[in-house]
Amino acid sequence: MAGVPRTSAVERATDGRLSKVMTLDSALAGIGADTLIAVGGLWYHNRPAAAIRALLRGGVSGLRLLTSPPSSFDTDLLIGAGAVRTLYTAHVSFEHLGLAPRFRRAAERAELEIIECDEATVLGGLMATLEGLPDHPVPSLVATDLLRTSTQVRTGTDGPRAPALRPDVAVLHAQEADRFGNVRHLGAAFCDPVFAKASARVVVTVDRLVGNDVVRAEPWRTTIPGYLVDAVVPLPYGAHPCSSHGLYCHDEEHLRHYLAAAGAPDGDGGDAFARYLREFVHLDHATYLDRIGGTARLDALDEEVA
Amino acid sequence: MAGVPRTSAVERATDGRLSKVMTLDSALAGIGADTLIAVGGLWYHNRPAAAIRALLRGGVSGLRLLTSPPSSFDTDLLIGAGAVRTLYTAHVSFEHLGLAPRFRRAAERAELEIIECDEATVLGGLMATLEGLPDHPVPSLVATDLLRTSTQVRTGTDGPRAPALRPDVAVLHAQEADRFGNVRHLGAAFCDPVFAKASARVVVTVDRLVGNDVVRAEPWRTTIPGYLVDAVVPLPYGAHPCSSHGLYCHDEEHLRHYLAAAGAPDGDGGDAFARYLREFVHLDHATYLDRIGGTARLDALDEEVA
Amino acid sequence: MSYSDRELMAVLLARQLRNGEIGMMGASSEIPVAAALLAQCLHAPDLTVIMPSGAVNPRPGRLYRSSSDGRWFTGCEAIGTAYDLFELSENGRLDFMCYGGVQLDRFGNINLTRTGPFGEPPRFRGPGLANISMAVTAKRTLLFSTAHSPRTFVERVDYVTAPGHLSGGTQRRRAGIATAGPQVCITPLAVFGFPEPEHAMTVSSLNPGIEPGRVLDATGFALPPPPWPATEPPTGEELGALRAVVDRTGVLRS
Amino acid sequence: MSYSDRELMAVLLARQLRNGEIGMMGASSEIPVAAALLAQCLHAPDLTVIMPSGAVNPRPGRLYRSSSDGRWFTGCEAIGTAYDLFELSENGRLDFMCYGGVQLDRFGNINLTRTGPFGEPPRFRGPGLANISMAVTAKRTLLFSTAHSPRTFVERVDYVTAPGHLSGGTQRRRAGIATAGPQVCITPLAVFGFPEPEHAMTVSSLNPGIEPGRVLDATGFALPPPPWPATEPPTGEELGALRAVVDRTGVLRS
Repeated sequence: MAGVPRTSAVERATDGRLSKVMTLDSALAGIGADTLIAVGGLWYHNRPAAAIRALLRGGVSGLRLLTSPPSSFDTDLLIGAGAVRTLYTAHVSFEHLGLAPRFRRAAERAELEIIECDEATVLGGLMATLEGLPDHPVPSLVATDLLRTSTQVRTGTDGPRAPALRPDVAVLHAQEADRFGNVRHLGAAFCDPVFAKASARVVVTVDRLVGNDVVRAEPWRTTIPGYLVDAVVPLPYGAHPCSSHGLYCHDEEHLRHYLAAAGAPDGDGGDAFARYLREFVHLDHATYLDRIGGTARLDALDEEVA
Repeated sequence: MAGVPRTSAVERATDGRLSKVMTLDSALAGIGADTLIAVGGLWYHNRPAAAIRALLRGGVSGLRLLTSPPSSFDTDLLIGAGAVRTLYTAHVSFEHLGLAPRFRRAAERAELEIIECDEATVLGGLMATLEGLPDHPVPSLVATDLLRTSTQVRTGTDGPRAPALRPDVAVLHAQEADRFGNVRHLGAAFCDPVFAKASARVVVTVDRLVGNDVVRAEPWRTTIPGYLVDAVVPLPYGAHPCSSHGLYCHDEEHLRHYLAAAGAPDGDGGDAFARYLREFVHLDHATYLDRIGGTARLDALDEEVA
Repeated sequence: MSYSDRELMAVLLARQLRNGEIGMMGASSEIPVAAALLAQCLHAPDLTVIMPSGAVNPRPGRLYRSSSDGRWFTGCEAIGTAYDLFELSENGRLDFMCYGGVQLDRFGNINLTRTGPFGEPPRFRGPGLANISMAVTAKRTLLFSTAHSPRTFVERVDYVTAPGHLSGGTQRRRAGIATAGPQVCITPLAVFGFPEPEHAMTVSSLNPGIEPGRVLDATGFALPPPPWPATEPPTGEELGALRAVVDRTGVLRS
Repeated sequence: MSYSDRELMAVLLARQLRNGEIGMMGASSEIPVAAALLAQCLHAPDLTVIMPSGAVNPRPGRLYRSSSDGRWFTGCEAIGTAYDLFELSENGRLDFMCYGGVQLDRFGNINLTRTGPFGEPPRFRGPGLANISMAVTAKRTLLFSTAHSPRTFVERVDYVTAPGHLSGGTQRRRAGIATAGPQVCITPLAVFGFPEPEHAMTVSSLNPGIEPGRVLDATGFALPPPPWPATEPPTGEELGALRAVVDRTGVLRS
C-alpha cells in the first residue's frame, strides 16, 4: 500500500515531535518586573540555582516571587540582589546553617513586600487555580495572625480561604527530563508538580537529558508529564550550591561562604555580598562550576550521595 | 554499652512491627447494611472481585456502594445479588462487551436508589473529606440534569458543590503490598489513593506480597503508603475475571459468560444468574480459580499481558 | 480501497485533531483512541493523548479494546491519577474531549444516563458518564456515534448528562460556560457541524457512498436540506497508517 | 553516662511518641527526627515518621542534618508530595506535630514570623513556618526549644504564627479548634506540660542536674514554684540505641 509508513508509529512520532530543549536564556526570556515567578524545590534542595543566577545576570528586578513552601538560598540571593518586589513565602532559612540574612535584613528594613504564607495557603491558592475557583478554603489557618497580616488568606463567612495563585512562570530544577518535557525527580517532587499544573509557563532545568525510551521504560517515574512543560534546559549541576536529590549533595561549604557574605554588614571591608555576586553570579555556568571548585568539588558532592 | 541493640534499627523495627496481613474474612468483618463501601479499580480492571464474592458469600445486603468513577463487573454483580441499597456511581458498563445488565434492570425496575455521580462529584466529595470541608466546589457540573436529580451535587450561590464523601471502608485490589500495607499498583492507581485517604478503613487485596526491602528499594513505586492501610489480604488472581494491571488480563470469555447469565430473562430455563452465583460466587477462592479454568486459563491470562 | 464504518470514523475524527493539542479519551473509545494515535503519526506528532485510566501518550503494539486495559501503560510516558485528570480538566488545559451518547440532540447535548420522563423509572438506563465536567472545561467537544438512528439522534435529549449548546444560540454562554462546546459530530453517514449563530446540527459533509435521504431518515430532527458537500474519502496514507501502525490487529475492521 | 543537651531532648521527646502514631517532622528538626527514629527502635515500632519533604519511614544510615536532604529518600517506604502532606494534615490523620519557635509563650502559642509591634517593620524577622495548619489539625502538638531563655519563652508571642492554647482555658476550643494543642514542651532544662483547665505551661519535671532557679530565670513568664519532680535520666538503652542506630555520626553530640 502506498500510504504505509516505513517506520513504526513511535519512531515517526518521535521524529516529528517538537523538542522543548532550549538554552537558559531562551527559556527565561520575558521574566521581568511584575512577573509572578514560582520557584521549585524545597529548602536548599532541587532548586534552579543556575536559572536564578541567569536571571540576575540579565538584570531582573521587580519580581513577584512565590517560593515553594520552605525556601532558602535562591530566595535570599534574589532578595539580596534587589530583584524582588513582593515575596509570597511560608519559610526562608538555611535550616541548621542559619537564618536567611538578606531576607531578614530586607524584612527588618521594610524593603520588601512580604505576603505571609503557609503550605496550606500556597497549596490552597494553587489548588484554586487547578480547580477553576476564585479561592480555596483553608480552615486550618484559623486563629493565626496571618489572618490579620496576609493578603494570601481571607476570612470568609465559612472560615479562612486562600485566593487563587496562578504563577506566570514556574522555574523548577529536576534531575532528569526527556526532550519532550517529561520530568523525573529522583527524590522529592514535593511542590513542583502542582507548580507546573498551576503556572502559565513551566521551565525546568535538569542535570541530564534522558531518552524518551528511558522515560517510557518506567512511566511511573515521570513526576511531571511533558504536556505541562514548556522548556527543558539541560544544565549539569544546575542546582549548585543546593543539592539535586539522588545526584549530588548541597555544598555546605559554599552555603556557609554565602551566609558569611550575605550576613556581613554593608561596607565591611568592601561589600562582601556585592563581591559574592561578582564572583559567583555574574559569570556563566561553566565558569561558575570552575570557580566553586571544579570537578574535584563536584565529584565530592556526588560522593556524598552515593 | 548495655543498651546497644544488636541488630540495625531497621531489623529491629521490622521485627517488632505489626503485620497488617490478614484473611479476607477478618479484613471484611463488619461490612454490612448501611456501610458506605468504596470499591477501587476502574471498569473491569484492578477490582477486588474476590473480596466482593466473599462479601456475597457472607450474605451482605443493604450496602451503600460508591464505585470508582467508571465501574463494571463487581458493581453489576453486587446489584444483581441484591446486596446494594444505594449506589453512588458515575458509570457502570462492560465497555465494548456491553452494558451492565443487572444494574440496568435494577434501575429500570426502580429497585435501587441511584445517586448520579461524575468523576468531579466523586472526587470533589472525597476531596472535601480530605480537606476537612463540608463540601467542595465542582463548577464544571453546571447546566447538567445531575443538578436536578442527584443528591451528590448541590447548587450553592457560587455554583455546584459536591458534599463530602467519607466511605466507611474502601476495598481495593492492587498487584503488590508489603505486610505493613505499603501498596504498589503496577498500572493505574487511578482513584484508589484518594479512596484510601478518604476512607475510615482500608482493605487491599493483592496478587502477591512483597518484602519491605522490595518496597524500600523503589519507594517511588509505592502508590498507597502503609499508614493509610488497615488490612492486606494476599490473594493471587484476586481480581479475576477483571484484570490486574501488569500481571494478568481480564478474562473476556468469563465476562461474556457473566453477561449472558446476568442478561438472561428471569426463569429462562432456570435462572441463569442464580446459577452463576452458585457456580462462581458461593465457593472459596481456590475452588473458584479451579472452576474458571484453573492454571491453564490463568496462565493464558498472564500471557496476554506479557 | 474498502474500509469499515469504524475505520472511516477514526480517519474523519483524526482530521479534527490538531498538532500540539491535549485530548482526553473516554470509555468504549476505540474510535477516538485510534483517531488520536493516527493523528499523532500523521499531522499531529505533538498531540498529547490521555487515556481515561491516566496513561499519557501510550505506545501500544495494537489497539486494545478496553480504554483502561493495563497494556496501555506499558511504554506510555506518564501515569496520572484520577485527581490529576480532575485537575487537568478543571484547570481548562484540555483542548478536546470526545463523547458518544445514548442520545445526542440537535444542539449536541449528550445523554448517557436515562431515557423517559423525570420522576419515573427510566425507560432505558444508560451506563452514565464519568467525565461530564470535560464537556464544560475542554476547549471543544467532538461527538461521534456509530449508531446513527432516530433513536440516538433526537430533537431533545431526555436527560442532559453533559451539556452541548443547550437550547442553542447563546444559551451555552448564558449558562456561564465559556468553552466552545460541540464542534463536530461524526457518524458512519456524515460529518455534522454546529454553525453559528444557532449552534444546531447541520451536515458539513456526506460520507462516501451515502445517499442524502439515508441521513435524513436516520436523524430524528430536521436538517437543512441537501445538497451537501462530499466528505473527502480516507486516503491511502490515512488507511495505511491506521492499519499498519495503529490498528495492526484490525479491531476497527471486525 | 554523659550526654549532650540535644541527646537528652531527643530521648525525652521520644518518650512522648506512642506506638502506632503518625507524626510529621518540621524544618531544622534533628531533635524530633532523632526522637521519632529512636522511638521506632525502642517502644514504637509502628510509629509512622513523615519527613517534611515527603519521605515516609526513612531508614537513614545516619542523622542527616537537613530534614529534606535527598538521602532521606534512599530506602524510605513511600514518597509523598506537598499535596499529600496537605491532605494528610487537613484530613486530621496526624497524631502529632513537633514545633520549635522564635518565641513560645505560656499558652504554647508559636511565633516563627516576627517580633515587634504590628504595623511596624519587624524588630526581628524569623524564618516563617511552612506547616502552620498542622498546629490545628494534628491531634497534639509537641514543642521543643534548645534555646531556653526569656527571649524565647515569653509571656505572649508578638505574632501567632501557629496557635497553641491562645489565651488559655477554653479559648482554643472556642476558636473552633477541636484538637488538643500543645501537650508538652521540652528544653535542655525541663519538661513542661499544659495542664487543664488553664493550659498554661508548668514544669512537669526538672532535667537532671538543673537547679530550679535556672529554669525560673530562663523563663519569661511566671511558673508554679518548685519543688518539681525529677526528669528520669536517659537510660543506657535509650542512649545506646540513639548513638548506635539513629545518630551514628554524633550529630546531636557535636
